[in-house]
Amino acid sequence: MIALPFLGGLAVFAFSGWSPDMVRRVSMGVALLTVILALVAYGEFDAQRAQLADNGVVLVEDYALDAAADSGLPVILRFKLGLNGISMPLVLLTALLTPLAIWASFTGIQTREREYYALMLLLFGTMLGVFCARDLLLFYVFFEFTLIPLYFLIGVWGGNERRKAANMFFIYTLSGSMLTFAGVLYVGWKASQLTGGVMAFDFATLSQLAEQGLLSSTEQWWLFLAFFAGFAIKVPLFPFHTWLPLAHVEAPTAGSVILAAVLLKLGTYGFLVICMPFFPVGAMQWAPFVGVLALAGIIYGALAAWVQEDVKRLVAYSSVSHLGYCLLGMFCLKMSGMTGSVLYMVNHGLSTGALFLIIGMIYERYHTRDMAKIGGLARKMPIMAFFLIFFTMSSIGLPGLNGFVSEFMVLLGTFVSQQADDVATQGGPYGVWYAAFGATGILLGAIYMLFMARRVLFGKLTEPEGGFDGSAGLTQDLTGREIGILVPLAVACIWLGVYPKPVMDMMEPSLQPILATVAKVDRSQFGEDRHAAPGRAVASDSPTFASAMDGAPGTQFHHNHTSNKIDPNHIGENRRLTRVTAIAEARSPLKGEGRGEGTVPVADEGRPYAATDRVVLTDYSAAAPSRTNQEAR
Amino acid sequence: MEMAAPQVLMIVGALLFGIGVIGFLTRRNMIVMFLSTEIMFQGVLTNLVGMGLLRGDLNGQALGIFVLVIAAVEAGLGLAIVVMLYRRRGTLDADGWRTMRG
Amino acid sequence: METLRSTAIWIPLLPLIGSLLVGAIGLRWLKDRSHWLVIGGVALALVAVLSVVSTVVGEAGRAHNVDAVAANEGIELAHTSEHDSKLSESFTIYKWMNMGAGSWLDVSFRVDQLTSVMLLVVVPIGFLIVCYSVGYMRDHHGHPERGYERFFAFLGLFLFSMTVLVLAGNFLVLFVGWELVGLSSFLLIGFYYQKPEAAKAARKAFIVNRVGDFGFALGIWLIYLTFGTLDYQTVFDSVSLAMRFDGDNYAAIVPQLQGLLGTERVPDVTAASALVLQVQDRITWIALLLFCGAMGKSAQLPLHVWLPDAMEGPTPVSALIHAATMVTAGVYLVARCSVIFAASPVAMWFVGSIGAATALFAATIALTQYDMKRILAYSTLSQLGYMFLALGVGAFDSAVFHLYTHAFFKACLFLGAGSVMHAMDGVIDVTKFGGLKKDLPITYRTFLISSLALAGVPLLSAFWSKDEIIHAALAGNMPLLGWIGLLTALLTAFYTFRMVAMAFWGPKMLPAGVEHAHESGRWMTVPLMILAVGAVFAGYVGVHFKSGGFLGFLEPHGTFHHFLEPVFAGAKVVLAAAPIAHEGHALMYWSSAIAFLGITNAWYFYTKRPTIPGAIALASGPIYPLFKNKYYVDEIYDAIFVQPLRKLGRFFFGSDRYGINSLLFVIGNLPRVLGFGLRTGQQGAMQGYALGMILGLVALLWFVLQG
Amino acid sequence: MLALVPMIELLLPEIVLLTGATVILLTGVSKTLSRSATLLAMLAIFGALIATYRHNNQELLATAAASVEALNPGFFANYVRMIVLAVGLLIVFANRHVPEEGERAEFVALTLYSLAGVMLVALANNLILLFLALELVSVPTYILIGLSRRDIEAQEATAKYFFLGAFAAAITLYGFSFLYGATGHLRLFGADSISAWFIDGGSTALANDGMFLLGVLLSIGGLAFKLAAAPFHFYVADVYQGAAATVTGMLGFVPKFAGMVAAIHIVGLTQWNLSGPVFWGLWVLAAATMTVGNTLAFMQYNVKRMLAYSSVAHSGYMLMALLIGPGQDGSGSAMRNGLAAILFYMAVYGIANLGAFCTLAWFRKPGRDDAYQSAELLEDLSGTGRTHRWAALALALCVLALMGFPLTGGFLGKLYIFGSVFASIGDQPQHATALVVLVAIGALNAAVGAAYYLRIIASCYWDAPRDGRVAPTPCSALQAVWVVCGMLVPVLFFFPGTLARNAVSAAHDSQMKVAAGNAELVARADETAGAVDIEKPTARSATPLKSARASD
Repeated sequence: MIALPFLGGLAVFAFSGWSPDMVRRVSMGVALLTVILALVAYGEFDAQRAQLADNGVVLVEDYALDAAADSGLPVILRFKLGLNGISMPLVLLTALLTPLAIWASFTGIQTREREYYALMLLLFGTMLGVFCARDLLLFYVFFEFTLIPLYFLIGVWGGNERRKAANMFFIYTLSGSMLTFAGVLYVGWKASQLTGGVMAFDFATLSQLAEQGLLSSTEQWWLFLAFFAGFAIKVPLFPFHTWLPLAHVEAPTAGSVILAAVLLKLGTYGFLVICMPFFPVGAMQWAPFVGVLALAGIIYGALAAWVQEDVKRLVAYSSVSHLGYCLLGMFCLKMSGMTGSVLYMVNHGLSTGALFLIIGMIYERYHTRDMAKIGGLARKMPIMAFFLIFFTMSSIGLPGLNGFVSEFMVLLGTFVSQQADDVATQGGPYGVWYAAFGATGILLGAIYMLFMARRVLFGKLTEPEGGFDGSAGLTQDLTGREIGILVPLAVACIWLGVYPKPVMDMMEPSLQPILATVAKVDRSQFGEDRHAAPGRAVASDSPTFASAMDGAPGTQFHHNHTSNKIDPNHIGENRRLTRVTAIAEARSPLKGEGRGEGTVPVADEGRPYAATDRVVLTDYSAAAPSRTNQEAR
Repeated sequence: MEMAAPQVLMIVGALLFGIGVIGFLTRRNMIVMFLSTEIMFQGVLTNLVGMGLLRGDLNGQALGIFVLVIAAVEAGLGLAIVVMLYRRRGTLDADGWRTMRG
Repeated sequence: METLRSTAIWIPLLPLIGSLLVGAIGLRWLKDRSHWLVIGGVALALVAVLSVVSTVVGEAGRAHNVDAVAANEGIELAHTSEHDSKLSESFTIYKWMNMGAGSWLDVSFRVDQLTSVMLLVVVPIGFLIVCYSVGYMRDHHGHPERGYERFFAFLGLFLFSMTVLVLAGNFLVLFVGWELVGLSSFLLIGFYYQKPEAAKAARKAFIVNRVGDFGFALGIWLIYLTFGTLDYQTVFDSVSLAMRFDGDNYAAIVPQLQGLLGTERVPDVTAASALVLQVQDRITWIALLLFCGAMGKSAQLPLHVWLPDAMEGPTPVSALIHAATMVTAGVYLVARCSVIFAASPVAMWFVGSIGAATALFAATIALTQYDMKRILAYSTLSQLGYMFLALGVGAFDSAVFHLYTHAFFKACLFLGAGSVMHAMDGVIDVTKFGGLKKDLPITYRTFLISSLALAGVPLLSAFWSKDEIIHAALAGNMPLLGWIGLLTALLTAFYTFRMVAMAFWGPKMLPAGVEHAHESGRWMTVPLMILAVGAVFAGYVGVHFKSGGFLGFLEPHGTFHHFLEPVFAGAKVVLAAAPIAHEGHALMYWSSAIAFLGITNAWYFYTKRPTIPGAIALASGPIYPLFKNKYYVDEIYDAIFVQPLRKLGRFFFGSDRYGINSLLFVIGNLPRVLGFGLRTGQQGAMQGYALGMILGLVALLWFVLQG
Repeated sequence: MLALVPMIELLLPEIVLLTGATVILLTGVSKTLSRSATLLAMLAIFGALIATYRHNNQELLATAAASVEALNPGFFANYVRMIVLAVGLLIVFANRHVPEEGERAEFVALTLYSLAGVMLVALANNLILLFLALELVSVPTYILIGLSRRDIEAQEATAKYFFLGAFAAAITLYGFSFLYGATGHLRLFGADSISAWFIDGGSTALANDGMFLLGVLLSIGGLAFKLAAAPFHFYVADVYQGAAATVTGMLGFVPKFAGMVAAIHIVGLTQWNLSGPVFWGLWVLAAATMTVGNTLAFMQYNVKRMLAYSSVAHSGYMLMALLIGPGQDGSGSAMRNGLAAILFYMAVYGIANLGAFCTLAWFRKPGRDDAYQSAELLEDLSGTGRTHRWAALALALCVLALMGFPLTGGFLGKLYIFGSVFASIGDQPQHATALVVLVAIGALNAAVGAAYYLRIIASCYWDAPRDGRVAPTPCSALQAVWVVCGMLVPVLFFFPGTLARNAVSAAHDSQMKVAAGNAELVARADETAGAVDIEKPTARSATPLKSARASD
């Protein structure tokens, strides 16, 4: 499946005799064939899923490069490919979008077709490779290699500032991923302890590494940082996003589509399948920081999008905003948020990809994307208007379309992040305020997207001089081919919006272990360093929603302390409601022996509670809500 | 006097080597520069002889003889190059040869 | 209940199917026949609604509660009857969102009395308005307007969304419907997208609604955070349990909570008390946040700005969405969550105050407007304000009653205005025409009837509902709200008849370019007449005959209220308020007098002495311009929110360009700077090179041998 | 005299090569005969390869090596030989078009001498032989530069290279003299050798012997010239620019390889038991070399100069691994082997570098003095992606390999180097932070490197072609070379096994040699004193110096 596009690309590049038409047809054919293979893989995956215990990974292939395994080299690159519930949807997304992007290029690309399609196919194969890799090094190899085709796509077929854009894109991303590379090797070296000397990058080995706690929390901190450098730039997370608008604006339509739809997901995917399971402690140490950056990105991207005149740049900034949700959901440590996050990757790919396609279609007709120059197009292009509105709505999270489901789940997950549940016994790192700020993004999203739709579609008809350019065989409104490109995306949007259950079912078994791994992290460890020594109650230093409400009359309770011992989980956790600290003699619930004695609150102020004896907290973790709201005196 | 011979030779060698270096750095005439490298080689040679004395075997002097040979080779080659350069420019000023830089 | 379930599912689906078909094939094939599919869909949905409602009515007496019965057993409650007389059917259609650990958020519907009432408002009026549109969306020669099929597709979509909203069985689906009606509203307001005002208004409507939805969403999440579910019944029952939780009954309530929320959430007394604390903590927040959504959708102060602008849409849209149905969704929400609101005095106070303020505020603006549709829009705001006032004082049933009567007369008024507009070739400014009484007889009569109803003339529908509200307010602990209601009633009567007088009475006057004023065709007049009948008689479901009542034989609080009783029983328990006694009918006489006062004044000012209003306006100093310019709210918003945010956006974009990118430029050029420095060493002179080598070597030696 | 036959046996590849070279030199007297120079060179190289192949027989080696002390045969030498011969074959082909008609024989012969020099460097187990071999590498290259082009730049390059080369050779030799002086041995490894002295000493006084350290440092300093490590890199750009592109391709590989192998020998003398200052000295050397090379290359618009500075940077990467050495593993399984990384890297680098320069040479343009010269400036390459897409593709692939990009052998090279550095952290916990920082510097440098390498690719593919700016050189041999290089680059990514295995066994071999010497010593120590308790020959903790430094 991965090799096919490579070979196809090479063939397209090699046969110089082919006419552009032939090239188009062949590359489309190769792409479709790959899609079929992807579907076959999906079928197989679906069939095997039930029987698999290993995180739902279906192994397809595993061989070490040139049997170098026994050579005694320090590092061995293995081709270990497989699919799990997280990568499968993304593989399908890639398989859906790339052929469409290729198809969409038929009229837009009129020069150097052979190279163009060769590169597209190359990119296709590489992206599939990233999602299929079950070996960190292999993942890295593909991750890195995606740069090359896109670099050329932007640089050769891009707009006026394409050189700057492509260079910035490439160097920026590479700089980050070089540090990631160092991190990869470090992890591999650590893993060599498990494998008897040879550096190992196999995901399975690495998760073993995490399970056995072989990475200290300092190491994880640094490793997360190293991977963060690569992934955050790719995502792009807030202060590292500046390459994205530029790259989007300058890239050809298909390039933008692929970039937005798939390549950005490499970063989020990396966070999810690498950072979180392998450096859970690091991830949790960084999670608040990542969350703040994500929020900043959400708001920053949205506001910056609002003032754009160039439609494409507007959508590019919207990506910055949207990807913030992805990360927020991922690190909120709730199944809902994480499912939403993965779904968000797919959904963002669909809707933003489609928006870029539509913008490309407009651009082909008018050769401008300046909203000052085009307007009121709904009159002349009703079908286009329909699709634009449709995908705009999908993008701003209208219920019934895909965006809503993921956005809602992400924000819900973030909102309830702190709540303990059966998996995350101590709750996640985020909370109501994160969600509240995140939710402003929904509002701002509506503002700027509708702003765009209004200016492009509604109002007085404005066209550049000379009307539309039909020289490439285009009609005023969308052609059948263009409709054919958009319809599958629209169908996917509706399907995921209305009935995403199959996808969610697919994800859950794969997300569960990640969640469990991260949830096991005892975050009080590193809170402790920063804030307080055990034995001292720590007041929450970040105002939380609920703590504000705690001040409401009638809700303050006295506690009878039976001991000074304080649950270590609460110490210094400034992200949680920590006004409670006095559950007596409770040991860490993580050890599964959470059986402590506490007292039921005795009432005051005429709100009589059952005058109680001591009640034994049999299941400490399930009693977590109670911890959050009681007040220690 | 006898006891000090190796050390004396080593010091002389170091001095020669230093003189060669300084000469190489300061003189602009290519032939003189070239001679300076030869002086450096001689310094090494002297040093080797001194070391040989110190160690009481002939290894040092054996290496020294090879140094002489190499120095001769370099001399031949060097002179040829100097001649070539002189033909081209008509000068042997080393500063004249700095068209490529940066 | 399988039939109920399958019928209920079809209610939203039928309009949707019609809408999708029209959207798909309308432009090419159906063209001016497009309406038939939607009419058909809505008609079938209407049949389904009737069937559902008849089931609900029929089963109303039977004790039946699927969700709560088990949990309720053995619990000693003050009002055990609350579940007995209730027909409340929730059913899950499919699982939607995975919340982890096997719990899902579902797509579920719920049918009960409140739903029935809402369906009875939405679908029949929707049907009438779809029919009306067939006439309205054509010119005088019967040719459809541009976008005819689009219009019907959108209408169908709206009805789908609205029915989803009212049928929702949990907060998530409610939110879905909530957003979808926002979308339909957006599309329909922006129907004349070539008009920049329309496009702008559409966007404004959507965004202002989103502001409300922002709070709404937070409220929903807070509910989930607190209860771990979004299902209506579970949440409401938990709230009422929590509010009843005290030292005596914890032993009984804990198992009940466990039954509702599961033993994972409520393992024991400690957890139960924690939950209770949480509920008490958060209930105000939940209520206020939910009310944010209601304020947005129902255009309450300060989120009302979108509704007047929304009049840029076609008139049937204004009638359907911005008068009869969608804007009442906020009222529906509060009524639906009556338990939650009732549990929080702060929230109740807030709702009532906002309602009263909006009622008065909008009425004052309506006094000064000249655009018929805008007057009606402000009137709608004002009437919605009444409804919230009612909710705020705990008269939930009265609010729903007013919602119901309002739908008829206000739809009729809008459609009448539309009919005028149609006749005037799109002119709607009442200063441009007048004395249309003769030319548009049917329109005039129906308009007059519903105006009378709006003004609160006795025996017409709004009289009953409005009076109940004012009564409840005066009787409750916030009598000021009642007085505001009375004042607003006066203003209402005045501005309504100001409009009637200017448009229909007085000398005949036509706008330039219109030669004859034609009465509209049957497609339009028949719905008008039906709605006018509704405007007169709709109120009678809410009263009953009783000797000694108003005018000797009528007594408020009739069948309607009894029908709804189960829905609000929980709230009543939580409120623990004494039932409002409907004794003494002085208020009714007073309010009748006020209505007549307003009407006669308007008649006098605008037909007998047209100079008076101008004089008053002049004399009032800054007040009149303040009213006329809608208190400058739009301008204030623009200055406070929009411009600063846009500036911030520009600043961000600028900082991207100049800040972050400059930083990157600096970082990116570090190698260049370094290279530039190093390059000075590369002067091409070999002796320089040798010097460098020697210095480097010496440094190395020194470093190693010393270090 | 008994040693003579084994000596011949052991030196057979070199003898074949040198004989070939001499024969070719002789053919130079006749124009007709000199036409066959390339063919003869090919024969000589193949002969040498076959001879090398024979040497993979361990028994043969063992018997022969026992009687010849000056040589150090084994897999290490064989690996170097094979790589040198393979790349040498390409070099000979690449240079086919360079010399004028009458000088081809000399040119080819000198190339072969130089190659033989590298092989001898690997073989040398004696300071004399090492020094002679190094000179055998460099002296022909001086001439080759001068022969390759007729214009003034080539002459300037010759002059600079020669003078500075002689200067550096003197420094190296001075270092050798101290090594000898400090230890009394000329032999590098084995019994009665410098390394034996080092281990035997084992005490602070000896290990901290200033003269010995001086010797090591001066030797490395002189070799740094060959490696073009900062601050001995100054000449690089000028010389590379002045020489013909294909000769530059050779200069980037042959002397550097020789220098690296010699440096491995010299540093190997210390058993990679680097005391603090030496460690830091090399650390600084590596970091500075990377940074200087990359930043200077970043400034260039002349592709040859850019690649010249980039070769400096590559030396820096290799120095990183040199710092690590063969790693330490008592079992001798030679995991995490820095030497193997260097050897692998060197091969990939040599091929990619040669490929890049060959494509530059292939795009020739009218020169000043010559009829033609190779493409030099970035703008010369503009649009070649369209006009000559295969050559541009080969160039792009080679450049990507130099960049260390995935799907090229260069990636694996970097991977092995960085990987070995990480792997050695376990061995040198006291240097953990320093090593991680070094890798981070390397990573950042790689990013800087990407920036300028991209310029080459960009001008090939993005810019519009300029008519008549460059034209292909009508030399099929040259074309064949870049085709082979372009193909090898990805092939080495997908099938690195053979090369990597050989690199590992070569490194392993050199380590074995050290270990063997140690074993002898241990035996001797047991016999004589019995007091020195060294369980593992290379156990570092046994060295007090080290622990003393660590405790600082």
